[in-house]
Amino acid sequence: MDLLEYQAKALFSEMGIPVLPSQRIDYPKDLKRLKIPYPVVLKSQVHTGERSSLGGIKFVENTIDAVAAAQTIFNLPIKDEYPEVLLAEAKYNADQELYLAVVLDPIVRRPVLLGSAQGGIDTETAMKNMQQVVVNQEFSPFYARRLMVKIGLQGKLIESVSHIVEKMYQLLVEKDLDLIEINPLGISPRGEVMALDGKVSVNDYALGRHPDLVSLVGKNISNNYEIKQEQVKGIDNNSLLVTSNLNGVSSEKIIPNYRLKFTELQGNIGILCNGEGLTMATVDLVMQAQGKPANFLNIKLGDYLEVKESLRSQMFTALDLVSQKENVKVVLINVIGIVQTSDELITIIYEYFNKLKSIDQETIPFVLRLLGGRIGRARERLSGLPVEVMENLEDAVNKAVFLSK
Amino acid sequence: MDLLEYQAKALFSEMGIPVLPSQRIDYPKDLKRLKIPYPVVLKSQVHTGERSSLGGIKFVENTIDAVAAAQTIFNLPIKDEYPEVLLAEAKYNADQELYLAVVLDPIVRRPVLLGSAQGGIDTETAMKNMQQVVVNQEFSPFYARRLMVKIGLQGKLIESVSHIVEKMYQLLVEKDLDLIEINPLGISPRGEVMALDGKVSVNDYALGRHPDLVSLVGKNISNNYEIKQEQVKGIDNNSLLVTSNLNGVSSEKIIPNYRLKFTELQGNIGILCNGEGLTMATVDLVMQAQGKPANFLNIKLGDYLEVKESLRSQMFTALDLVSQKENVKVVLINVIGIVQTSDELITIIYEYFNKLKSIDQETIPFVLRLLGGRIGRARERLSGLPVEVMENLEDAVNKAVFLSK
Amino acid sequence: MNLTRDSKVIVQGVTEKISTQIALMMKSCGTNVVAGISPGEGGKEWHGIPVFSLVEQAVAKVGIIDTSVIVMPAYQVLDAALEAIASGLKQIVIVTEGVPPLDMVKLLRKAEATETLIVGPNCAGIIVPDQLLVGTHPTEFYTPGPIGIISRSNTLTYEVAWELTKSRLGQSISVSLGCDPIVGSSFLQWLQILDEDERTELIVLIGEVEGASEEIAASYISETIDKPVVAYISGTYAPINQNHSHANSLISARVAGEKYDSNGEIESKIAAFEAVKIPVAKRPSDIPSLVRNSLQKKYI
Amino acid sequence: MNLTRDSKVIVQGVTEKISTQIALMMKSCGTNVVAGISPGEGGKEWHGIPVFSLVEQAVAKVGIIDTSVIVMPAYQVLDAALEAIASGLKQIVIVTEGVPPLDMVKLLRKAEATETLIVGPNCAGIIVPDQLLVGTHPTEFYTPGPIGIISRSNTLTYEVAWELTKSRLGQSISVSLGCDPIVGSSFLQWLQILDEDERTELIVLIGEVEGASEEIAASYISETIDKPVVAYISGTYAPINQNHSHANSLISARVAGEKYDSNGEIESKIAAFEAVKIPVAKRPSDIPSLVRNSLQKKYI
Repeated sequence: MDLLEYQAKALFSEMGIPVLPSQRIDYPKDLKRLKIPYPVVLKSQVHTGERSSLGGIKFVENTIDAVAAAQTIFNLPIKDEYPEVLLAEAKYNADQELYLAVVLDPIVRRPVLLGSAQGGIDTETAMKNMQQVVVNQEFSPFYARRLMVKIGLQGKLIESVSHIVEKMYQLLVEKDLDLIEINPLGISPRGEVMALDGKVSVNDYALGRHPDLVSLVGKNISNNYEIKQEQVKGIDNNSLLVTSNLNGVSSEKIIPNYRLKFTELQGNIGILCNGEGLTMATVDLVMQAQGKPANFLNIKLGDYLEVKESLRSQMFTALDLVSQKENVKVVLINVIGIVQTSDELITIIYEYFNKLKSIDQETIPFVLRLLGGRIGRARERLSGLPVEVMENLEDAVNKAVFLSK
Repeated sequence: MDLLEYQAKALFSEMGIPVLPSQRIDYPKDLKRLKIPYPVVLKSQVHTGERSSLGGIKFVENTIDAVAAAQTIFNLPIKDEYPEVLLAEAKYNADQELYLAVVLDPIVRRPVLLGSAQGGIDTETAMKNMQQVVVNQEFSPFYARRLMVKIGLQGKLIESVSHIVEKMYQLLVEKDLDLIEINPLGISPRGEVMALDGKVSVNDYALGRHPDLVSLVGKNISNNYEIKQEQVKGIDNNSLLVTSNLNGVSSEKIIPNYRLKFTELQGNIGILCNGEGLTMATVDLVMQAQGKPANFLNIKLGDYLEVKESLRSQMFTALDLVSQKENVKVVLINVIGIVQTSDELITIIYEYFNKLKSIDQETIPFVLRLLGGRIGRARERLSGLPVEVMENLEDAVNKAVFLSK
Repeated sequence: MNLTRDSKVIVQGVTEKISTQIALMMKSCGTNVVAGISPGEGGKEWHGIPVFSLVEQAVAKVGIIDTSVIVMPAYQVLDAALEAIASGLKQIVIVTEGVPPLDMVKLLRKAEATETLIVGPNCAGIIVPDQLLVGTHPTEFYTPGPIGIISRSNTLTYEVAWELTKSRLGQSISVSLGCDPIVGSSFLQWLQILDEDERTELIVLIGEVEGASEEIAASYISETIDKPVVAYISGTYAPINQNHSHANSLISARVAGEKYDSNGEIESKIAAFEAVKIPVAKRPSDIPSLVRNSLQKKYI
Repeated sequence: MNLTRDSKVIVQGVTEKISTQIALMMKSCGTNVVAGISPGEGGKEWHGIPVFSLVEQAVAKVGIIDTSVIVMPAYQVLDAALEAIASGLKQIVIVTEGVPPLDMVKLLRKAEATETLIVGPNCAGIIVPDQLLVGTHPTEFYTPGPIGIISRSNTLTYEVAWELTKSRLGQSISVSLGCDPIVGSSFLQWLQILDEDERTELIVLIGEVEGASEEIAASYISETIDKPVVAYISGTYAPINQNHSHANSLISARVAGEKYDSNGEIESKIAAFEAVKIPVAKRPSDIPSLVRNSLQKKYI
């Protein structure tokens, strides 16, 4: 989960990474009580990094200009996202701007320190000059100093900037972050350092041991839930949806308790599978058969037995997500290898159709591909419902595509 | 530096180790505002562990008894130490009492987990049944579980008590402790655990990175300083003396900034050496020659160059400590291997005598044993003062013993 | 590596139900499950499998243990794995999903120092059909034979295994490396293991679009693997938009090397395999015929 | 172990003055000081010794480095030592006093894994008279010869070396293990090193009353050391009252084993040596005659 700039800076400040005096602005009128002296920078608090070129950052010299600028920014969506909050921050005169990051590298399976002497808005240049140090063994400050020497720092800057990297690393470890980025780190003519913009990605798996982060990002979660809730009819109100990715073509929802991964697209076939690879393979087959996925959802049904009480509500949520949108004409369910739970699953699908009937909801046809379950029993139990039960994957895909036309 | 029980428990509580509701009592009258329901335990806050058998712990049932008991305890020295504070604590009904400790073992050079199923006041039994687990590699909770199994715990207690040991270890690492001991850890009939008494030793070397501990024990430091200050005349008021060991025959003072180690005895020869081993060897020689040390002090003069500004005030403090007590008749200084600083040292001794003269302080004879310095220059510079300069160690010792008779 | 019927295996788990189910499933496949480890449950039995509170107690009882299958709650996996390593185990399969990545980093630093093989987390583990199951592969999709499978998926692995089994192409070893972002062993390690495995004649590699491990595997295969390889990558047709941070794209670009364009990941993956003449299946059902072709070429 | 004139040595330090003094003192003793390491001072020179910001830069310049002498502020010693280890150095001498013990624990876990020899902290290091100085032993008290010295003290070591030198008993190697509570190498390690050292004919062991390392050394000598040993323990006559916590006494008792009574530590130490027929000197000036006696016995 990505934090907003002002949330990231709150963590920086806690850890002793220097940040500028700043103030959170919820409404343009808050600027009348601004405690920071002008000139001031107003920054749209959205999740994308390119807000500068897209008009999300404005320098203002006085209250009148500030209020006007704030109104503009509040009404400017950046890659479809409207800011809920602005950050008003003091101006800083940097002599030099560095790029610094610590990120988990899934290939070397280690945190990696990244740095470039050319930081700032022009990320192309930063990327070209990027240097890296893999933190192979337990971190010690010399890893940071190695990066400093690689990016060409000299004299006292080696110690002062590597001290910032040490704190970034410490934050990464203490808060289980996937990424922490400072771009730019401003260096004043006197050699002082200042984190001017920052990005923090929290690891979702580890959230359970960081109640402080959950409360920090709590507002993000609930707001985004409301936004997305409107788009999906009939969702079980007990389920907590978290939208982790708001920009771009797709939007992915994670339901932490149930470990559902959901992606929405423009087609008319809802797709529900167990397993990431199987989901992608199924979407591939639908595309190859000229079908158009409306969405796809990966649900963890467990290679081993899940706690059964949660399975029902989890599946109901999942079925709501894949089927209850106007564009969806057919649902393709592809589950495999769940011998022990397949009877359970069949019952749940049966109950789901009954539930829809009981609230007079129109039903659409389902194709259920079942491998490793008791397929005969499924056909028997689901007879009379618009559910086609099949064992062969490609037959099931072709059937679903046919029904979607 | 050893913390008092109530300070140790403050750390326990911070770390989530359960402690009883308690209240710090500075004066007997504080008991009139007691917030803990009776019956209550009043505990003398002194540094020794045997206060229970020595009358430092009393159970009370009401305010009148409590005030009386508090007065008694405040006036009862435990091994020469009067409590400055009492701790009033709720009573706890323990089914079983365990002994738990984490301590740094200088031989295996690792923290060691210690535990006994027979904890409590009878330390003999606890010691006999003591089990240990060396934390060879980075700590992980399984080390604590190994201890639990060794001391014979079963069922849910394995997890709940090993959880306490995990937190003890975490505290040891976070606060750089030499020792953390919970004795007893009470186990209620329902299997709940409670740290009933605790001991924490902070490592002096690491205090510089734990400002929180310095402020926690700040009161101890200054109070003890005042107590001991009275016994030593003419001490430089700028020096901060810390008494780390208050009980028993000797008392050892540490001056953190200067790294002086001072021990007082009953004889009449003041001894000042550079180096722990050399100090002990010199004391040995004095004893062997039938001399009686009045004290001995180990001063770090540096095999390499010390910052010179500190050397003078450090040496003045050291000379005050070893010479300015009524029982001291002669001072034996044995320094070796400080070629670069020996001239400096000679000048300092010269100035020290001048300072004593200037305040009309009586002087006692010094024997200066110098190996690796410019001995001729020393003799020249110190001629006219009651300072005998010698190169041979045993000659110097014999001379000092002769002068002390 | 001990992946034989003799391999001594333990299951580390606290929730008795799931741990027991997995232990019994493994046992019924022929695996020599010597103990269950559950702190506080030492002395009990899981349907005939003795339970200990500590791994070292099991070792004291049965001698050197080869493999542990870990089914602990996610936040306790690191500790369980470190305990297994401290007790001398050299193979660990982590079934649990959702282990925090930095826990994995800690574990892998240790595992590399002690030369312990870690498979998972969030994996179905290893199956040697009719010989050994350490993990949760459903045995019914497998049959013994000469095809090795290495996969980043769980259920998709079963799909492929079933396609092979239906075409009478049995499997030597099938390993699911795990679906979590940071997993213990890589395509490279397992390509090497299967290359050395006498039973394996051909390797099927099942990849995904995300990440760069497939590109690395392709170049590794062309340089060091003698046996024929058939690849299948899921998600190559799916319309996914991957949102990378600068740092993340940079890392992908770096690991992919200069040969491949990290901006067009999907094409680059297939290109990487085609460049080194590894056949890439378009769908699971294509795999058996590609396997047969490759095997035939091998024996000409 | 490379304790010859060829051994490449660096000095890691930030306060230029002390680091430079030590580096120059070592150089003047014949030590091959190839670099000084001081972050931010890379490119400078310490009176002819090139300075680098990183250890790895020095390695890149001069090749494999044998030994680092660390003179950093106490809280930076751990990092400096880990940097040296990461750059492949196998011998580290820590001169600095006051390194927090838990930093030493971390360092020693690493050093044991990488087989790096750590001497110190708070030590005078190692001197091979007229050959090599890595540390701060004043050279004037030493002269080459067949006597090895292992000591827990610094200045007392010079005292003993001087007694030997005055008696025309030169020294092969003299090592001060360090006076801090947790030090990197033990009597045992150095007894073994000196037992294998060709130049050493007899070992003088200088101990202290505190702790239990002397008892352990005594039993180790009787079991594995072939060369004659003479011991001297300071503090055996001094009236000191050691206040131990229960946990600490327990640890002392444990390491001392059941043979010796931990409550009478002072007597137990001397008894431990006498029990295995190692002569114990009563004072430094007794050492030369005990050494001569032992050497004579050896050659009869």
